[in-house]
Amino acid sequence: MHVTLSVWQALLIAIWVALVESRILGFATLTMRFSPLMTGMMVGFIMGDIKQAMIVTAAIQLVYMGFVAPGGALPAEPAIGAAIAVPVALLGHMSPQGAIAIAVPVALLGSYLYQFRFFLNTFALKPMDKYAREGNARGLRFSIIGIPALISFVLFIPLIFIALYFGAPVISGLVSNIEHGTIIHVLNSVGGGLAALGIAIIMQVIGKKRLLPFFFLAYFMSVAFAKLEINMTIYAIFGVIFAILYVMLSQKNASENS
Amino acid sequence: MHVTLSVWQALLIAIWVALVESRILGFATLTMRFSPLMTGMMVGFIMGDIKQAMIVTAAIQLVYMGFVAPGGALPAEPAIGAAIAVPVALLGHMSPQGAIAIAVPVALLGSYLYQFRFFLNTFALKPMDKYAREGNARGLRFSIIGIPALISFVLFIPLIFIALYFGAPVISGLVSNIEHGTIIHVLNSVGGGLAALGIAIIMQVIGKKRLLPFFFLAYFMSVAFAKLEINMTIYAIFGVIFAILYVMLSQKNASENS
Amino acid sequence: MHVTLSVWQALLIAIWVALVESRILGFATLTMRFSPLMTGMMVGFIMGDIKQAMIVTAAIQLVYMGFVAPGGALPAEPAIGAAIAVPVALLGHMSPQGAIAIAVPVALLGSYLYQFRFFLNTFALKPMDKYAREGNARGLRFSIIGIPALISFVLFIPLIFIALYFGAPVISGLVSNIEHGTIIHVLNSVGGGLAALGIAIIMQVIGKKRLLPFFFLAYFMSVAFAKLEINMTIYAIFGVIFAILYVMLSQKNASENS
Amino acid sequence: MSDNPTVEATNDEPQATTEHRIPQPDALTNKDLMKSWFGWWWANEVPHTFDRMLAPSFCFGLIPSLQKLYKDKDELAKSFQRHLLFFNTQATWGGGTLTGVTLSLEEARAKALANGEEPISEDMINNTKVGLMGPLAGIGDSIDSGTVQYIFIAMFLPFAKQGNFLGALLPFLCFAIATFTYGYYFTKMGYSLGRSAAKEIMTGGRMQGIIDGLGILGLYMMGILAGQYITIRSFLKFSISGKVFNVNTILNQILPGALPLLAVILVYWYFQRQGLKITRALLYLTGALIVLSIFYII
Amino acid sequence: MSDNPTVEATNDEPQATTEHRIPQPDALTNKDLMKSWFGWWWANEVPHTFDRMLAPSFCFGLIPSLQKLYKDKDELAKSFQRHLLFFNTQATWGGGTLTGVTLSLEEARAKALANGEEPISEDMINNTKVGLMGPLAGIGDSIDSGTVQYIFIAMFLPFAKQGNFLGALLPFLCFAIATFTYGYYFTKMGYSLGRSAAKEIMTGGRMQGIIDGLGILGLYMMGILAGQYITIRSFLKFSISGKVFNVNTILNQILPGALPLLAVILVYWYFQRQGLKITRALLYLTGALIVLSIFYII
Amino acid sequence: MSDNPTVEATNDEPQATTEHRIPQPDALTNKDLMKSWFGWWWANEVPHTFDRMLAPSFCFGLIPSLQKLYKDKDELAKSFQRHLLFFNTQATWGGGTLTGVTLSLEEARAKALANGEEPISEDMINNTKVGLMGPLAGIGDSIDSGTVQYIFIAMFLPFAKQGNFLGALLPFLCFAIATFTYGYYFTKMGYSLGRSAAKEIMTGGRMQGIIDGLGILGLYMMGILAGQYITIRSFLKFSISGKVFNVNTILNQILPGALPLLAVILVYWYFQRQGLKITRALLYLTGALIVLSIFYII
Ligand SMILES: OC[C@H]1O[C@H](O)[C@@H](O)[C@@H](O)[C@@H]1O
Ligand SMILES: OC[C@H]1O[C@H](O)[C@@H](O)[C@@H](O)[C@@H]1O
Ligand SMILES: OC[C@H]1O[C@H](O)[C@@H](O)[C@@H](O)[C@@H]1O
Repeated sequence: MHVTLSVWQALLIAIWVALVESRILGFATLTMRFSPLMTGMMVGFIMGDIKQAMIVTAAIQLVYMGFVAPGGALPAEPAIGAAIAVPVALLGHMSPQGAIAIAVPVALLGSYLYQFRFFLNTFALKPMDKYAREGNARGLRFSIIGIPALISFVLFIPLIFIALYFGAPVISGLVSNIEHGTIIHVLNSVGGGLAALGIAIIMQVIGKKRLLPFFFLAYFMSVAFAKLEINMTIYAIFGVIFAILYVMLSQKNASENS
Repeated sequence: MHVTLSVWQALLIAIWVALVESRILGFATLTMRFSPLMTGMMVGFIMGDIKQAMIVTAAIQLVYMGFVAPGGALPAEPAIGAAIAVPVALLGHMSPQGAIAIAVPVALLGSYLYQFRFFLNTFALKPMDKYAREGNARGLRFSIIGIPALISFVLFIPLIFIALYFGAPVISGLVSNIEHGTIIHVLNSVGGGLAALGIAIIMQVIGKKRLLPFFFLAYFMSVAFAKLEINMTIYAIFGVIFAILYVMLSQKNASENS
Repeated sequence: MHVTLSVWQALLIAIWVALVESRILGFATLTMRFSPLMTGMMVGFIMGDIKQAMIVTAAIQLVYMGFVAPGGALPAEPAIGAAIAVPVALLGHMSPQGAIAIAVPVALLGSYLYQFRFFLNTFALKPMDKYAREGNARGLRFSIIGIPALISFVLFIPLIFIALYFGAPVISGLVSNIEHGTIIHVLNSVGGGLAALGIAIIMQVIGKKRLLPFFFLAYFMSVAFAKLEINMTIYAIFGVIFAILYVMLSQKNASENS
Repeated sequence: MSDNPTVEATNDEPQATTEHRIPQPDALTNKDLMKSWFGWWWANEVPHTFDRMLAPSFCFGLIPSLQKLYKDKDELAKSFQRHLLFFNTQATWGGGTLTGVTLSLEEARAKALANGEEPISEDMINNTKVGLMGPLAGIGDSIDSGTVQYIFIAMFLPFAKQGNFLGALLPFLCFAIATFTYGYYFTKMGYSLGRSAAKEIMTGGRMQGIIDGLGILGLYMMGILAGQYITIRSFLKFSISGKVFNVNTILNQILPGALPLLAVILVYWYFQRQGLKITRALLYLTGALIVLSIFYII
Repeated sequence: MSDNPTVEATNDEPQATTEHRIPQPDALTNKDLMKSWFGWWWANEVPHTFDRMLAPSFCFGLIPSLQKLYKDKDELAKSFQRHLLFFNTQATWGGGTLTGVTLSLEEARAKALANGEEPISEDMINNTKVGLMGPLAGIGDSIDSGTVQYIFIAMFLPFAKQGNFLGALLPFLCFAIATFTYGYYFTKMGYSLGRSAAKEIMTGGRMQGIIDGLGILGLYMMGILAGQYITIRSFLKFSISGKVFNVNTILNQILPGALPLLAVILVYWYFQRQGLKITRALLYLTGALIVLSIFYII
Repeated sequence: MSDNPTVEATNDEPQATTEHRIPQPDALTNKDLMKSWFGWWWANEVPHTFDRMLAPSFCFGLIPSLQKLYKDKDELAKSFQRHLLFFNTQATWGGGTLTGVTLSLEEARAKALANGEEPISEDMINNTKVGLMGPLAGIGDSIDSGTVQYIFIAMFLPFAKQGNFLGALLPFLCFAIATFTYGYYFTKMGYSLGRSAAKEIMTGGRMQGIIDGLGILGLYMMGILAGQYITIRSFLKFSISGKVFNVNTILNQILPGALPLLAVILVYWYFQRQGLKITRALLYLTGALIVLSIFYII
């Protein structure tokens, strides 16, 4: 695998990743970030082989169906996975399965990069408090959008560029090192467990300890009825019904006529 | 299939159908109307081959297991289906499957005939208001039972007689025309969808919008648990329990000791 | 099968059974009584073939997984079954399946013996009322522990000894008589139905007719969801949730914030 | 054809009634209850109309009993009229029970009128009937038509398969006898319940709870029936650059059971807006189903 | 044999007690709680009788603690007597908790008596015990006997299959140690809960809610157990002109699980009518089961 | 880094504000709502931080509208500051709705201030926001990210498999357009609901019921998500005299789903004890997961 990307190709892909991971394109970036598809398409476009890129990406997508990120904790960054794995696969004429083997660990590593962006934001956004105190809308706007966008670009572009330009052999090595054995097991476990954090955050933010029985009800419904593969929307409808009935019954006017 | 029924045979069957569809034999006619069995038996008796008639009818019955008619809307009239299909099958030495192919479309058409009876009743029963105003019990009785019975006889006897006496070839033609293709698809769709009307009528008549969550609860229980094939009686028992709990909780004396 | 146990072996096993069935070793005897395992081990120890005894007992255990005795009504006494069946099996070099065939009817008979112990206790414990009236702790203690223990020993030791010492042929005869046919069917039916007694006792003791809907809810949940094989702990958790929600809603302060 | 039957009773309790002497009513006996139950049972769906539904047969059943209660021609005529207003329920659970309940209320009214006391109002009688008819229809349809009937048929179907006429006769007889018997039992039960209900009504007791409970059960049973009997699925397919999309599959991914539910909701919502215009709803619904299915949308 | 144990306590709080000086009780220590828990644990089902069930062993456990609380012979005797009245519950969840709760109430009563204050009545102590024993029995039986025990057995059964005696010893030891330990924990918890419960009882607080909640859970668990452990099915078959009818199949079409439920309801209904006559119910039920099964009806 | 963001608002309603004349606010138009919705939509997760979460982007969206409401520099600054306090919710269901609700409350406040009336307090605005953000996050995450997104992806995935770029573009476009559209709809709905909510809040009406209901739904959806997305299982095995025990199998016998639940409960319990210290929880949880999985305990 000695074929590599051109500087421009690597740079363009790196910029794309920065656009997605900085979330600068608005809420619509959510699905760009949660799904490898758009990134795969861009890579195909940049490398001139959309067809093969899409086929590889579709295989990667299957691994990431159904991820959610309550409270911010997405257990992997599929877009980053695709940004690295699809070029490597195209250059090395790898099978979609081989591409998955690269995308999964890279996406896991990527999720720690995203967390690091959070971390940097936490410090760098402090100026906004000053502008707010002064009623300075212009400054406020800049510190809310400008600063974190800059951080993301500085963080993602060089890293992704290096990974892509010098990277194919390095990545292949890295990947084959961790593919089996403990590292991948650890990464998987961390990914599978971190969802607990986001869920607990929302529970804490909802803040009504009194209503926790409904959390447990839902949890054990989903465990007990697992074999029935009940659709999420139906579960949500049951939730709405329970909420309505509870509120009706807990208010005095419950027995009023309507 | 040039063998036909005698005048008397056709007439007797037509009268039987009118008795059933006029509902003049009381609530017991419900099952005569919902199920082809009694009609099949009568046809067998009139045509002198009970055994074969029963075998054919049993096959037809399987198509109509579990029909209900909340608010009056039965999606097919199995009795009418059997009244036509069983004679045709007996005369033509058809298989039970062939008989079903005739019974199903005829029963669908029959349901529009039954609706038409409704329609005529709606106008023809007006005199009862006059008798009621006068406190005239005799006139009231006549207009409630006599008029609609007459209407049914005038409606069903000639139609069924003609269909049977002149009909075997006609019906066969008709049936083979609609058996495949759009007409039967349309009739099936209408039949499958009309149940919504009766259910909505009862919901409207119950009239407590406040309690609608229980409708949705039941609906999605029956969807989510479809694979478990839960018995209707068990569903009903759950309904009773929910109703009792709701009423207990919505009344102030809920926490009283008993 | 003319080989028999020695006097000492038979006596030791009989004493063990009396210890277990008198419950004199505290609440821990519950599992000794509900499960044949400890008895099987003791028999193996006494007869010098622990290995084979354990293998036979493990097979017997499978018959008795999941028995409970609400209100005292255990439908069979596995310990008694094992005390007789394991020696017979060891002496006769029977297969585990053969041992089960002996254990099951013996255990059924044993459950009537246990009931008889109850019966005797009911009369024999009367003195305790006198001691209580006198505030005599010593006498009270003796009549509560000493009398029933004595009764159990007098009841179980001779019976089990005789059964074991003279019994192998007798028991084999007895068992092959009842193994098939009506007697075993009757014993099974009684065993399967007596659980109703204990459950009804607890229901009566709980005494809140008003809350019976929850009994029916649970009963029909367990019937309707039988195919899902839902774990008992999960059922219990649902019960806790229902109880909490009911109490929250039935108390006026339900809509308070927390 | 009047397509919009009003359910409200005439509310004018004429003060005149207490002035001219109204004769004492005869007490209702078990025989009267049987007569009324049989009348309703017999006429049941014979006079089915779109605007009154089963009111005529309900009235038909009551006639002999009302004649014993209201010797006064005016009151008799009024009682006939009020029981010709829109009424629909299932035959045994609904009609049996309500025949009993109604007669007990009518009896209380008749006695009060004769004694010059404050009678149970026509409104009260109507509200009770109307409040209970829906829930009991829901319950009765699922049990009688939906369960009892098909259990008997299933039990004896093997006879029919062997060509034995018992396979037709036995389910018919069992169903006829069973429903007639417990229908009459419901009538008597309704009658004695009605007596206490009458008091409850006066004192504003737990009547509301009972109606609520029955309403829940009725709506709940409608939900179960809707889930099991309405069969609407989409046959629509479309393709984007060569790929075929099956709308029904997509709908099932979003919300299984969406189409049947939609149908019920639309009709229900129509009734909420326009009142209980059954004929029109029937026509519109049939029309919509035909058009949609002609184009294989459903 | 007295077949009808009355649960009611003697309600006569003698006024005399406050006149002759009653000595101060010793305070109960953790050691006393352990002694009482161990006493109950040990005697547990040894003195099982039909009319008192487990009351004797409950009393047995309390003896040393009651001796510390009631130095007055009369009060001691009365306390013995009241704890010999009908009592039945499961050993750890029920007996542990209630040993603790009862001792805290008795201690409060003993102190009040010594100080000449209004004591917690015997009735109150009894009602608390009787209110909680049923629910906790339901919960405890399903968890201890029904779950914990069989989990340990299932875990180690492979040993037994290989002929290793650990397959018998380990489940026994694990169960013995686990239940003894958490039973003692429940005792201590019950004791400290009882102290606040005593106050709640006096002020009429949330005690009712707790008893209700436990009652729901107990009844609910009985429902689950009934559904999973009662195995009654019909073996009845009959044939009409050659066709064989299997009653059990028909019953399952009407209502799956009908027979086991019927059995529970009949016994429960018997108790409702006749009081908690366990022996008779046992005899009748066994008799009925024998007769029905001899004829292969079940 | 401040790890403990306080959610409480500054409660000091300065009396001075009513003294110096405060200019009348401009009325908010649909265009303003669109601007604020777009602002929030655009900035959404760009300035995500651990201590404020999405507060900066929420504030960002409000800026133009707040400028129209508060011509007074002081009030404007205060309004900026209060909307930079900890805030986290899902973009459309939560953020859309709350943008609308908040603007309607701010408008009411601005008007009252200008008219010298008693204004809606800062606390009230904050409590409403904080009370609703959690439940709506739970609902929105399950619907938007968890359902809508993957339905579009599943629908068009076959394209991608065939190498057609529409398989990427179409799900992106559909999702972007759909969520933008209904998010704006929620904004408008929230704005008009907020107007009545403002009155409800003043009169202490059903607001509590709504928040309770949303809280139930939010917690319930979290339960469903926890059951479906957290995948922790034990890989621990141990053997006693040759027999291998698989801990995960044993755990599943005791309580299926115990481990994922345990993880949530531990983190939740940490927040209950220590406050919402997300970074620390993240570090501890990751650390624990790494250590446990290195030793193949999980
Ligand atoms: O859970 C609410 C919210 O939390 C974080 O802010 C992000 O993960 C969002 O994507 C999510 O909607
Ligand atoms: O649904 C109540 C009632 O509605 C109509 O009157 C008929 O369909 C009856 O068979 C049915 O019982
Ligand atoms: O059901 C409560 C209790 O009842 C009886 O006393 C015995 O069967 C115990 O084992 C059981 O725990």
